[in-house]
Amino acid sequence: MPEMTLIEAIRQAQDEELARDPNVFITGEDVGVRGGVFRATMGLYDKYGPNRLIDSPLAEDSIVGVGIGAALYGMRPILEIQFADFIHPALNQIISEAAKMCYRSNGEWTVPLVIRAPYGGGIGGGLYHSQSVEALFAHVPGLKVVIPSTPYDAKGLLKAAVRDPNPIIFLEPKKGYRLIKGEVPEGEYVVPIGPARISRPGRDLSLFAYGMMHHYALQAAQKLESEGIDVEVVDLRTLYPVDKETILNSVRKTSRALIVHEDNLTGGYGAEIAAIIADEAFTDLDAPVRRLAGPDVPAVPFSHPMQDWFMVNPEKIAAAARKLAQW
Amino acid sequence: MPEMTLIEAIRQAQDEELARDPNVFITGEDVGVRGGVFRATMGLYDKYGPNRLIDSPLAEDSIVGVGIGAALYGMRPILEIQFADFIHPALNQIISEAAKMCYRSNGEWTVPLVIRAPYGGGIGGGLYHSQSVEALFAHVPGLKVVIPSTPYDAKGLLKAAVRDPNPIIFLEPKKGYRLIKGEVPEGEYVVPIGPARISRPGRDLSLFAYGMMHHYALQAAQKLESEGIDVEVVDLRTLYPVDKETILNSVRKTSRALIVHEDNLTGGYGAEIAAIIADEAFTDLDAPVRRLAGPDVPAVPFSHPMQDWFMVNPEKIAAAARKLAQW
Amino acid sequence: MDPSPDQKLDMYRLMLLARRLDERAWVLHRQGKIAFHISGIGHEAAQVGAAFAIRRGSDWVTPYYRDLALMLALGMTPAEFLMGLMGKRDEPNSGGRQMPSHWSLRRANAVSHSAPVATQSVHAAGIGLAIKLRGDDKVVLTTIGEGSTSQGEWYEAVNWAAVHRLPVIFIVQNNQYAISVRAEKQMAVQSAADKACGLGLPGIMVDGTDVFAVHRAVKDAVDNARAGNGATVIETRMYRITPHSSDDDDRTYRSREEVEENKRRDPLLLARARLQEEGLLSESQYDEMDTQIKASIEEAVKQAEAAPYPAGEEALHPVYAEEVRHA
Amino acid sequence: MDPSPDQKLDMYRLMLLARRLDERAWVLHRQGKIAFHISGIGHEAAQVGAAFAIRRGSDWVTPYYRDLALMLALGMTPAEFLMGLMGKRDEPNSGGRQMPSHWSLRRANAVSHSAPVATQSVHAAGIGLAIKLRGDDKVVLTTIGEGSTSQGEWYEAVNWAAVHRLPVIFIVQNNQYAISVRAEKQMAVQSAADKACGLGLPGIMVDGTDVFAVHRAVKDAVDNARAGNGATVIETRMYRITPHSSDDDDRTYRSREEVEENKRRDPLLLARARLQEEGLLSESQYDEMDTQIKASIEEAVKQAEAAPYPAGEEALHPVYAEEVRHA
Ligand SMILES: Cc1ncc(C[n+]2csc(CCOP(=O)(O)OP(=O)(O)O)c2C)c(N)n1
Ligand SMILES: Cc1ncc(C[n+]2csc(CCOP(=O)(O)OP(=O)(O)O)c2C)c(N)n1
Ligand SMILES: [Mg+2]
Ligand SMILES: [Mg+2]
Repeated sequence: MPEMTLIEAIRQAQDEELARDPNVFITGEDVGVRGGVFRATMGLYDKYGPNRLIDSPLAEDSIVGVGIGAALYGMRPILEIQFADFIHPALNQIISEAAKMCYRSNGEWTVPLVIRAPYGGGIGGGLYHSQSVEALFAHVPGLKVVIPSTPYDAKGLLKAAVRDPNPIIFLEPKKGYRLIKGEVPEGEYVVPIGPARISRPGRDLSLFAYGMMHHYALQAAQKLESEGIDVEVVDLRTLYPVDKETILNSVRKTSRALIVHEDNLTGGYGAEIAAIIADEAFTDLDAPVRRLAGPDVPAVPFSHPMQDWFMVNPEKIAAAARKLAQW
Repeated sequence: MPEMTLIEAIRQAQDEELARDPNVFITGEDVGVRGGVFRATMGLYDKYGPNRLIDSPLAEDSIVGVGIGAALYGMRPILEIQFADFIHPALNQIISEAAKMCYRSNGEWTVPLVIRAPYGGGIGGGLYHSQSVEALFAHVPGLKVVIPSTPYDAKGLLKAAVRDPNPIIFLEPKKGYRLIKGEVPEGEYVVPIGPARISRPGRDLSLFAYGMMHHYALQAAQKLESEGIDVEVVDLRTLYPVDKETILNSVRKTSRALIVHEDNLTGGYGAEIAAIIADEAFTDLDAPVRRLAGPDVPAVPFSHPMQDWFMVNPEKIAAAARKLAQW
Repeated sequence: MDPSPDQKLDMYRLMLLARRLDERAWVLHRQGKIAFHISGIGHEAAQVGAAFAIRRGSDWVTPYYRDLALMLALGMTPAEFLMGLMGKRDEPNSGGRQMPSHWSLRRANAVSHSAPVATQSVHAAGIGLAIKLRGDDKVVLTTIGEGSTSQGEWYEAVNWAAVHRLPVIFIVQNNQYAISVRAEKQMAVQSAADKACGLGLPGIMVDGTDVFAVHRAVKDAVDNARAGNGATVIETRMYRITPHSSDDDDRTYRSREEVEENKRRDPLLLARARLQEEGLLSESQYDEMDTQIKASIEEAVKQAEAAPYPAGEEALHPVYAEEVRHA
Repeated sequence: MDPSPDQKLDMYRLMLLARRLDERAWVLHRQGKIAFHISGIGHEAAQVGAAFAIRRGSDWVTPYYRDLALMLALGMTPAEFLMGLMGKRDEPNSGGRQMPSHWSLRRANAVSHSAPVATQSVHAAGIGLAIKLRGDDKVVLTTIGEGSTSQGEWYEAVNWAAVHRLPVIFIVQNNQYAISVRAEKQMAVQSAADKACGLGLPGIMVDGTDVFAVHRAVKDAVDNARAGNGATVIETRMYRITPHSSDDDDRTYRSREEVEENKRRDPLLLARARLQEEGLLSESQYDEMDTQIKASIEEAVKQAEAAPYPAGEEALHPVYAEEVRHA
């Protein structure tokens, strides 16, 4: 199996879906000749032409709204938001429209579409090129929120997203675009949207993460192994709807839970996972449910010392897990 | 002390603040001659004129963005969003701009402003006139999120909000506008933004709520009293930043926690409260941390049987609290 | 091509049906049988004129809440409308989920819209894009109030249509008020049609009380769009004779004289006079038509009243689509 | 009134300073001493011409990221800019929080802006409203790229200014590209100035490579605004000579010939020729000026390099304002 980067897997998924279904098209800023500022659509304009790769005006709300209209007509749009930080102008179309269309029309109208957006910090992007936005969407019934952490999952989940009859928020950990490599089969396969994945079985503690933090979680787990702490790592992958079963089964086994994300702590996605565990696995718990997350400041600062201070990293994860394992 | 309704208290607070500070002005849709569709600014146009009560164009993003600009210049805008459901077009200005201005300028620029919006269901408003939106904001450092549940608090908190140097999201439980009555002192007082309020002390279980649900919580507590269950009710009032101390002290006393809101369960505000308790009051807990909330469907449906099915009410709260008390 | 005598009579019949149904809705409201009505009285000519300019059932429509006459012209039955007013289970717009007059009629290619104004304009642009990408022989017609053209979303929608020369007809029903706010507080141009020049497409202003003038103007725009020449903005000017909705009290912001004055340009009077002039509708033929319509409405009211409400639990679905229903 | 000979020399000196500083930034980037630069090369005339048309320090400015020359004209020092590039603690824009060229200079009434394009336009409208409400003798100037005028926020901002006749100058720096996307994919009009006619205010197009032409056009608009006649949209047309930013590779979307061709209309060449013609700047005077500027920049580089980074923990503040700093 060829090894490739996360961004290459994303490009390949889009390439294959464009080839498979003439209803699939891509729009967004600079997705055409430029091939996307992160090169997620590189080469596709030459291959599929200007009717399949459409450079949009610089207006995110209309990128999503136009995508919704096209989806209503029967197309399968993939919408690229250049940075997750710039998804906010589109929140009305996403939350008021895409998420509610099926429900409000009693199932008469549906909007199959994928909104791709690079998210996350640690890349010198400062306040507005580093944000994590998953919590905004993992509270909105009608949306599905997907965050792949490996090239294999990225390709398989993106292909599943394109074929899903619902609006999908597909967030890509951009720090991992070129950093994360892995084996990816040629051609056809999908990874189902929904199930989380136990990426490292363990008995002492459950570590829940996604995106770049999932890699850091694995690194932390490896470090703790040498200290005799056996950590189970769960890659949540689909954040919404939540895969409660996998989460609860893991905690029932380990009796300890640590949730990690780089987004701000308060009101972040981890709160929901902690709340589920505190309710439904209460009697299984041997220790408090812990969260390790970005601090409650607006976003990741630019200057390196401050960026480092903000970011969760393998050392911080290992420290939090160690403390919890010893609780 | 005169008794008045929630909406009258809100109008009085605005009246007094307009009189107190010439920098205060109000803009939004229909806030002028019409006095607001809920009458929150009734009579103020005649009293203060068109330079203090400005009918905005029908464009929420610009209502907030213009408010930010005016605040930067030194004004103290109160911005009315006609229904919380229509705040989504303004999320970019709220989340990207208002919330981050102080931080990103290292404190050089600040945006003192209040965004008022009626929220919540049970009033036959269907999907788009019933939404609860607090979870969107109670995750955004730089914002403060306030929800009053009594006329006294509404007046005192709104006056505090107008004087606060930060952007405040002030959500008003619209079902209670005329339903909720209470004593309100004439003239000057403020209720500080920050502290939650124990509205009914109890020993068996802590019930956390806000807005209309806080009233239902009190009703449920009263009902349970006759069954011998002594419920402590906490009106959270300021949702963000979270008043952890009051919450944790209450749980340390009662050992049981139930959080109630009418917004969707998953990713809702209750998750954060549950997560805080599951971490910091773990050893005090005698039972799982429970949440009672709206179901995970897009919003409150219009047709009465479906609306009733959606809404949390005193009976549902009493049932959930009873079950938890007996756990 | 001018409408045939039969078509003209058809157009008038629809206008009269819309008016009588609308009046009946107000009666139901006064009787306390429905909780909410938003009226299209005064808008009938603009809507019926536009409807007859497209290929109904083949072309697409993204309407707004005042479009009762338009929806009737697209084939919605009076009973369907009335069931919507009452929140009955089988009403076709939303199965009782949305407030009345939040239209959807799948069989007529009339797309579900929400309450947040101007979102439907962007969907129309997207449908137009899909029509163009597929090379279909269709156009899409979308309607909106003049106040709502203040939304950035409207601008973004029209801009997409102009840049990509999409087959979209943007109809602005300028009834001179957005709830209480007069058009001159929304825009500094005389007519919403003037906005087109800033976006690089034709803008046409037409008397919205003259059904045949509207028909001609929209027909030209439709022909243009179908021929591949792109979009048009059309302002149809009329007066909102009723309060904004049954929740509104328009005496707070406009005089009775002004309203009475404007009732003189009632589109139904104008059309009837024209048909009479042309010898198509005698006094007695009119009486017969009116009697028939009223009888059919009473029949429909009975039917709607007898129709079942949804069960509460039906509100649990459909949050997600199992499959896309359309191709 | 035309600028005096001294002013003309001043203008040219600032343009040259901006150019040399910008070139120096590219060198720092090639040396790996900074991670990111976004260039204003080619934009100097438009920015300096505009800056000299307002009362610098008294009037207000909401700038965008290409405005190096504008910020220098407002009094930012080269060392301050360079510290910003390096994320140093005492850089005035954000204390190292924001990426380089995300300006703020409180002492010059230049407001902090973010990355999401067009948000600053709305703030300008709000500042204009505040100026008008206070009756102050000030105007506000705001800048933006042509691609960013596709945002609905820009439209909403200009609409407020037009409806309320606010003292705002909306300058659009049309450099013909938005990253890779050419202006004709953003708008169907020839110039962003044409957009003004749809909004009911004057729109002026001026050669953005001619500093004195820009100065004249902006001066007229400023005089108008100060006289209470409201806002103006001004397009200054130029060419973006550099890649979008140091992260961009413009060879993927435009030919070297096109770029070379456009370098001929370098605003510095044009201005220097004019000054030479008018006998204000001889060859040797130019050399002396250039030498001086370069020396001062080297001095500033040393200063900036020696300046301290912020400590990581400084990133904890200031999320909330303790008090509003201004009146
Ligand atoms: C985004 C949004 N903001 C506010 C409202 C509340 N609202 C409903 S209708 C309306 C006025 C609309 O006026 P106009 O566009 O002129 O249409 P008309 O009702 O006159 O036909 C307002 C403010 C809304 N529905 N959506
Ligand atoms: C809301 C938003 N979307 C996308 C971006 C990413 N982005 C940064 S600059 C830019 C192009 C801007 O082009 P233009 O407005 O013409 O200004 P120029 O850079 O050419 O001066 C884009 C798409 C952004 N900063 N903000
Ligand atoms: Mg109107
Ligand atoms: Mg540009």
